[in-house]
Amino acid sequence: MSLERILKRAAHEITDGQTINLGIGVPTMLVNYLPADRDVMIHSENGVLGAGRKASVATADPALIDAGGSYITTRPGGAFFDSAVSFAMIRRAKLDMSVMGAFEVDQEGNLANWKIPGKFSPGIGGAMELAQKTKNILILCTHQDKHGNSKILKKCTLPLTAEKCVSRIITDMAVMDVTKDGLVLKEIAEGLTIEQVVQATDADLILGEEVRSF
Amino acid sequence: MSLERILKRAAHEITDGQTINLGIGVPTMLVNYLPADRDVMIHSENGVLGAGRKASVATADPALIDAGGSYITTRPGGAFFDSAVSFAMIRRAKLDMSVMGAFEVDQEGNLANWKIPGKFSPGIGGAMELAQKTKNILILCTHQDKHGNSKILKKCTLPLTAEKCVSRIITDMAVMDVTKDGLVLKEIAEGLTIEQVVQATDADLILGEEVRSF
Amino acid sequence: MDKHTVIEEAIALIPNGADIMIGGFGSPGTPFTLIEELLRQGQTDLTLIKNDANETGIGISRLIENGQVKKLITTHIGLNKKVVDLMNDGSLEVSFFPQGILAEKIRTAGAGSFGFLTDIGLHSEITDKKDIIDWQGKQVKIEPALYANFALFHAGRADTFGNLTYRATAMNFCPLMAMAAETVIVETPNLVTPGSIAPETVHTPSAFVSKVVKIDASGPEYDLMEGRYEP
Amino acid sequence: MDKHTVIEEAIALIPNGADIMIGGFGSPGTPFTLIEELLRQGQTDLTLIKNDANETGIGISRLIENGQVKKLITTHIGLNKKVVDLMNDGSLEVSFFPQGILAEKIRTAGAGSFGFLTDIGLHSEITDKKDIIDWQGKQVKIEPALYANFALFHAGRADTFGNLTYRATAMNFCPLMAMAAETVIVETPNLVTPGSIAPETVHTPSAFVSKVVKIDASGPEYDLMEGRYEP
Repeated sequence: MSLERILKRAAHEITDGQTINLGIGVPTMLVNYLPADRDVMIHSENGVLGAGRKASVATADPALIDAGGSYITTRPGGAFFDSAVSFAMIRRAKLDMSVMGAFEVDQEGNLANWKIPGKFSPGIGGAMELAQKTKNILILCTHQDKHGNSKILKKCTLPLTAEKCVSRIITDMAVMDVTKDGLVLKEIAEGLTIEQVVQATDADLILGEEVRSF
Repeated sequence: MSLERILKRAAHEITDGQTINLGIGVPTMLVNYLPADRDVMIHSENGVLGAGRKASVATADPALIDAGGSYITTRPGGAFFDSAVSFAMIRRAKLDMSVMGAFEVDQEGNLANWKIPGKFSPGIGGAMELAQKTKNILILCTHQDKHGNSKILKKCTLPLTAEKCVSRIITDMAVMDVTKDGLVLKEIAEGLTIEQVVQATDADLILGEEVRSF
Repeated sequence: MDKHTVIEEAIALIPNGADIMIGGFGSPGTPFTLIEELLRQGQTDLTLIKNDANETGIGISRLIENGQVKKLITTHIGLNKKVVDLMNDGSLEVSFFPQGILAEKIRTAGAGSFGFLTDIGLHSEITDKKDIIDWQGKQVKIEPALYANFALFHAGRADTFGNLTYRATAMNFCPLMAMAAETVIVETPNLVTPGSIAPETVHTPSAFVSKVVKIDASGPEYDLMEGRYEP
Repeated sequence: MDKHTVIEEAIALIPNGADIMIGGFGSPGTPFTLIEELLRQGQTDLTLIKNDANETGIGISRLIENGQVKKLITTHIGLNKKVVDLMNDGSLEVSFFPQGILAEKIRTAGAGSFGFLTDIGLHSEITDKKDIIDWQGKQVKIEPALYANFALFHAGRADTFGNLTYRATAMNFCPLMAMAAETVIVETPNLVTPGSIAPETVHTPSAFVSKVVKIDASGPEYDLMEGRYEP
């Protein structure tokens, strides 16, 4: 439910003409929430521009996967390329937006999503380059972890993926923008009060001029 | 005449299965001296593996030239690639031999063929990388310049293309090998005596066990 | 120029202790048949360089599980719990790089250069301060080229000279590894005569390929994996 | 995502003083029609980056002869006596690099790196001692990446998104320049709809292309040049 709320809201961030990368996991699911006529170019770091929805058994090709290992379709006007070219595209900032998950994100826009020392360290993958080099980083995550601790922090505690890289955060409770003044609360989930969101958030939240519901 | 002698002799250096680069000018003409069934892969640094003879008006394609600007044909099993890949091939020593011209070459195998200060400096082209990185460098040049000065020197005087890179030199007068002991005279042109060749050469020539005619 | 050979001879070129680049991002591009032969011949103390560790029970995971691998240089092994466990219990040495940096290290070796200057992860824990230099008024990291003795990967099509094309996302690291390794062994289900591949469509030119092995590719590793498609 | 535009608007993006990479090794890949429009619009103080200077009277030689070019970064201009003369009399600044080094400098920019380490020409007159560092027990030269504001080149085929393929040796520097320049303007005689180019055969993916201009390519520059073929 909370996942669906995040994805539905996030779908509005994707506009016609954009080139975007969707991170493994929740961000990848965003494809299914986009209107069928949304004219976007989805980049997958294993070497695809123009990724589409997941393929069915009938349409799946064993040689065509996304970075998460799912069989995908492609749209007309797509291209395949090697991993060096794929990351050249990333480092040269040819992507308009990267959508990523987070373990922690803080009010300065620092992002931690690759390692939990002693517990989870499967490697870096493409996250570091995507986070450091994409113009806009959109974070999708639950507002709190399963123990009820805020993932939206004053200061990240885990090893960073990249410094000051995040533009916007969409959680099941709120939409927040990283600005030079700090983290601005833009929207709150329907049924919640601003106080409840502030309460559930470790970071200092600046209240936007108008805080709408989503 | 002297050119033809050089090219005819040089054609024997090319054996089946080799991958070779032929420098602009005289070396390129070597293609026409190879037996039709000589199974070689000719590299041209503008992005061809599998170059063949010059094309005729009927077969020429405006988009298919060699590094010297001539329209060429290609053999089955060739490939086109960009300039970075072309020079990756050179720097990774995937060529068995480069055939080049020379202004000067010396008994240590130093080569000068890109610049004559104050007189000729059209640029470096691919010569420096070919000379520095190819396993075997075969030099084709006239033994003396038009003023009768030896091009085969004790020590090069012009800016070097690469140091100690030359394996073998074929001139209109002689075939010489660069060895760790010095420059060894292997063959002399028919009609010449060893004395005549030595006389015409600035470099110290070591006489090979058997000096044959070619 | 004919590089077509039998699999036993091609893999027998690999000694114990070799550094081997293995193509493939996940399954596409992974040379499952060459790996099977390496498993059969049993070379040990190998250092493998691959984007990932495949998944438990397939691909290079089999070599790791079989104890033939001393070290893995990779970018992400999250889809292979078994290999994560072997790393955590210290029986497998694992070295991680950001994905594009691993690709670029290999490509830099392939270009015959020694290293490149980058700012990726410059101030993160992946950067050793000794690799940072002051250059043109800023700090940059020197990332060394990554060479290997061997590269093994899968090509959708190959001619007997070794001109290769890749299918869809099976390209990934393969063309880079072809340039970077000394000896390059390629498996393909479609071995064709020279001239069958249009020169403009060649992804890896023959000069970078040492041996081509024709394979069957009828095994389940080459087929769809369950649960990875829309039901 | 539609990058198809008219030539006047595409070239009008270029200001005086711009750095412009121009594709082409000799004629193939050279954007003769885009160059013609640049000549017509008359931008000045340009720095051009191209493998060569074309030949007297065609391609970038026309821009140089017309006084629009301040500096040329190149590798070999031996086929253009006029430009050699302009260099020798001091009216054109020319900077030379070895061919593969020029390609690699551009490609390094295209990969988002700052430079690379090489030994090409290390002890020759092309190397300034200040660019040499001691690294891992040896001397290497730091070769900086070469970026540019614009890249202009010719593609044999393009779709309206900017996916490109090149014909034969017209590829040369074009895919590298597409990656390295901020704004990439491509001319093509064959403009097709997205989906017409098989994704596995794309040489330059659309993400690297800014503008695509459809041209006629019926001029003599696009045809065979006399004396360059066997009689």
